[in-house]
Amino acid sequence: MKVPSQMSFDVEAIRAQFPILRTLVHGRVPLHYLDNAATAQVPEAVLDAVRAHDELRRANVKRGVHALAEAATDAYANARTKVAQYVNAREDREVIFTSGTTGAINLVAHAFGATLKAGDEIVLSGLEHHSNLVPWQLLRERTGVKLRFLGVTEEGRIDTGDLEELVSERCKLISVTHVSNVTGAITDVAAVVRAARTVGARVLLDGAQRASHGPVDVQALGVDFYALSSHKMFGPSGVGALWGRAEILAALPPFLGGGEMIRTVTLEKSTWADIPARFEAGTPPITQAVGMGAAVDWLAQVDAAAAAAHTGHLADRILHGLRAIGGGNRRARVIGPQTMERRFPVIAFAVDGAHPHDICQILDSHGVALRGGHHCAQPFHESRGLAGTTRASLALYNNAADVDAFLSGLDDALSKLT
Amino acid sequence: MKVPSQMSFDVEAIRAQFPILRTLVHGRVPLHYLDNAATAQVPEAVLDAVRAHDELRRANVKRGVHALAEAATDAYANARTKVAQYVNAREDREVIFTSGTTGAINLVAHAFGATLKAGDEIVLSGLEHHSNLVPWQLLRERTGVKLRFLGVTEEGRIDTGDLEELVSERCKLISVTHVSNVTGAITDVAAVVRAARTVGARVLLDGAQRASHGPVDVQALGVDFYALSSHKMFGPSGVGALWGRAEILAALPPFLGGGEMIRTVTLEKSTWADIPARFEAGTPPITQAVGMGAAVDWLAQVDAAAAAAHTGHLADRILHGLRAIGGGNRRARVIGPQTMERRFPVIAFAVDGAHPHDICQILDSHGVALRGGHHCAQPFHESRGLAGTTRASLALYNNAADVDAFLSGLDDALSKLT
Amino acid sequence: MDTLYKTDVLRLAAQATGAGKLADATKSITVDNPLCGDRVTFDVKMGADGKIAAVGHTVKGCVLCQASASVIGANAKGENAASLGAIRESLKAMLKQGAPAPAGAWATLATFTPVSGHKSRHECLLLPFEAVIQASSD
Amino acid sequence: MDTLYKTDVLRLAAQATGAGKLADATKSITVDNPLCGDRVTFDVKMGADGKIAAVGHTVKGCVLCQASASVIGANAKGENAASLGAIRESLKAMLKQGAPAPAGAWATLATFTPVSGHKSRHECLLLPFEAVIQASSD
Ligand SMILES: Cc1ncc(COP(=O)(O)O)c(C=O)c1O
Ligand SMILES: Cc1ncc(COP(=O)(O)O)c(C=O)c1O
Repeated sequence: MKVPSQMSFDVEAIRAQFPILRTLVHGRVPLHYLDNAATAQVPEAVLDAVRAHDELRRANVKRGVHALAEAATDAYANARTKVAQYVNAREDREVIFTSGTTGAINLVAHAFGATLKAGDEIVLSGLEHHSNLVPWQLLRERTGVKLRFLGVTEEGRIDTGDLEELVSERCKLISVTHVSNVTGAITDVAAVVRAARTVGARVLLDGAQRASHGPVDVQALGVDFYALSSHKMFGPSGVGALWGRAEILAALPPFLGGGEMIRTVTLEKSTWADIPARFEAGTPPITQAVGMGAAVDWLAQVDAAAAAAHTGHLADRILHGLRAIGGGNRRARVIGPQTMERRFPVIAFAVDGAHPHDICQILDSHGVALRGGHHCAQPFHESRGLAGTTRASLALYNNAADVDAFLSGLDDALSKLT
Repeated sequence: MKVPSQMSFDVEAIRAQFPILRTLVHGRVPLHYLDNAATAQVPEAVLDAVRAHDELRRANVKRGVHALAEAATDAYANARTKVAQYVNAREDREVIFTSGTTGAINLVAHAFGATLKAGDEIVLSGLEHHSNLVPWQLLRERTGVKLRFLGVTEEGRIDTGDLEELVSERCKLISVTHVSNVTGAITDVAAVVRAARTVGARVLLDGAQRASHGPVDVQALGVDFYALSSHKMFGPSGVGALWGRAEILAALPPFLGGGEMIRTVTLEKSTWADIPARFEAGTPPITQAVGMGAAVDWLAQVDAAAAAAHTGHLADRILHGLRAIGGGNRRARVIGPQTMERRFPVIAFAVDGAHPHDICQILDSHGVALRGGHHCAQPFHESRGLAGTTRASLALYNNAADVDAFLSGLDDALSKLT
Repeated sequence: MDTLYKTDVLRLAAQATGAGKLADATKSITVDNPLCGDRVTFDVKMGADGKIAAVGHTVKGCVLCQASASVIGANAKGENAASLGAIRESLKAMLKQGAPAPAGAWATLATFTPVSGHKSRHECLLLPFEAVIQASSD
Repeated sequence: MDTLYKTDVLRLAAQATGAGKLADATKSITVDNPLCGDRVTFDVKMGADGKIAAVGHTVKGCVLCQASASVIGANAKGENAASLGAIRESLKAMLKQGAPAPAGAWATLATFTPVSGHKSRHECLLLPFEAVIQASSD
């Protein structure tokens, strides 16, 4: 990602749309929210869409012929269209609403996993979020598939140099993160897809961290499955999506059983509905999907390039600021790429002698919201000999004041702690 | 349920709290919402709680030490406490937030199901919603358990007379609905629990239809698992809960894998968190759980007995009205108990020669929202030789005008259709 | 009051043109709509010219489904799978994009114009076409 | 500015009273907090009287965890698992219900009063107690 020196991005106009950014932390200091990789905040447009749905169109979807049911069904279908367009799906039915990224990956681990057998291989990486690791470990227990792990480069990127060695004819799936929630690194997806294609394996991308940074093009990426969470892309919690190639999804058995995912049910035997219904058992998160659709609408009207330039510029200041922290055991190490080349503004760092939770706690008293710990990426942290890191992650509504508060707060923390 | 002749229940004061009840159907006729068994509407207090959470306390829960994360974690924990109190759980950790009833039952089918082996038996009934049937059929495919089915009485109740014959030493679980979403009948849970106890089987109750009618006492019921959906009890969609006895849940393996459900993760092996976290993989439906807590608060301040008397009285009028529909092939048959004894105000009926969807469509033009079809209970409908029924289901905000509109609309429909 | 249940639609359903089984059917096809439980069977007898010589239908469904089958019963003779496919597409376009009803023999389909505003009922009209098209294909 | 990081707390952490391994430990226990990755090891040497004769601790954790271990290092001698359990309960009550800190030797725990407002950090203080209690039980 290039960072132009000039920016034409009205961050204050964006901020004005997020009510929570006007709250005071501990009733005292302005909020500097730098925990966006955990959950992003919600703009008024989404809050309004959520409330309007429940006030005007609330009903269960499908099968209902009354006016509210038709309106709710339409709204739910429109939300699917919006998400489909956001990821550039070929067809709406390629989008399945789930409880989130974790729900989406578990769906694939069960439905696609059911087509695998002992000895088949799945290639992951040492940089994965637990949500893209544990479901596969559980699948291994169920079926005896073998898991193999791409390494992580010194810089904190998935080492695609390992692909040739690890991806064999036995490999049925490569499942890796699109963007790391620790190092911010963007995975070389083209290399992954190339390796998968040579052996006919499928590719799943964990898009949880990517989806908040503007539209995704699953066709251009050339992958087979893509998982995302609404709450990380300015939408409601409680919903996310799995995109999958129609022909692949259509060939998979169902995962969860319940209402609406069937064609016919008898006590002896049931048959399954077509996609996407087959994978949406029970009443879906209707209002939340509508809210996710509103979030996607909201994101679509943002100039993604300008937003990236804006957050990239702020992230650059953080990277510089961390490097400038000075001397002795007060040195801060950025765990991830040291520049904003091919990475997103998720910045984890470690300071010898200062525990991440102490840093976060002191920064909190400055109004700065950070996250400390292993960020659900324990294997990566262990591999670096770290119990945890402190992470600052930016969204397009962050501004220079947020970076200033972070840097001066960190100075205060380190003067206390080291 | 007894229906006293005098009522002291201010339904108009209740109605005033539900904004959607003021909308006009097709911009023309007042809404008479009698599709509550599909989804109930949401009071202002819940809408406000949902919005306030996202405007003031939005953050990811657990592990975060900044002020918003602590506030969100607190709010989420409080919601768990509220739901725990609503079902009279012994401990908060017995409540697991899920995507809904379907999610809850699938959780048990996987986690408890993983402890079963070929030949073990699960007893269901012929009256179940697909959500309490298909997950067990899928489990049967995975493990070879055997499913056995309690019959349904002529009146439309689960036939507990079948228990003795069907519940053997091989039975590990009886999973039945607490209240039927077709016939409204309340299951004789005491008989089910007695039968289960004699052979050491567990009991799961599908409480989707029961939970909107006031607090539940899982301890008094003596069951082991209880499933419910927020959207049917005046709360947000996208969330529900599984209650389970702590000692049983604590002994089960996890179902979904992901963030927050682990104790330690390495690439080779993971260990699991204690309950409830073990069963809540990934970012939970935080805002929705908070909304469900608000719905439970709202329900708790309603006089449940007065509300039951009120809806019972209205349901009685519907039952009488359906019986009065007159002569020839215009006869309406109530599919379920003919009086309000031991049943809830969910009333399905069939009219020879009139298709449920035609009835619903014509009633919709009168502003009356009904549901037609098999209501995700295809086996029960098939057993009665019916492709579908028309269903009117009441909530505490329904009033006499709703019943009048239903009865006169039905008259219009039948004059057109038969 | 409800424009979907105008007397025209009710009359078409009541007429049930072509209802009944065909003893000498070339092919018989039953299709289901899992969403509402509707079930339509079409028996089709093909002529030597590759065109439909006769149809018979059995409908377990709503008035819209019955009326649609009745329109097919009245007009299917002389059509084939391809021409019926085209009619079905016209009906779809009428329902979904507000296109005009087909001209000629099938103009009766205009009776269903008010259904366009009720998406959940489109399938009720299309299901009989699905059955007759399958039954007239080889 | 942040009352959690008053000089008192920082000083306790820096003092690290009782830090280090015990060569002749009766028992050594390591406990983890999976939520933040903190890890505390307590080595305990029990006297013939069934009371703690000496402790040594190794803390990989935050300042609060270090400070708590330091308080234990300074006061554990002469206690046993039961009495330490009671101290832990007093600390819990102080954090969760605003009860006063214990009197006597353990009064230093009052330093942690400001932590009560930060639920996510309670465990940081309690973890060392968990370790020393387990290490002094038989
Ligand atoms: C008896 C019963 N069980 C289960 C369900 C499924 O609930 P949900 O769709 O909220 O998961 C429903 C509602 O549709 C129901 O009525
Ligand atoms: C890279 C990555 N994958 C998966 C997840 C899981 O997302 P969710 O918790 O929304 O299911 C996250 C977020 O926590 C993430 O950052």
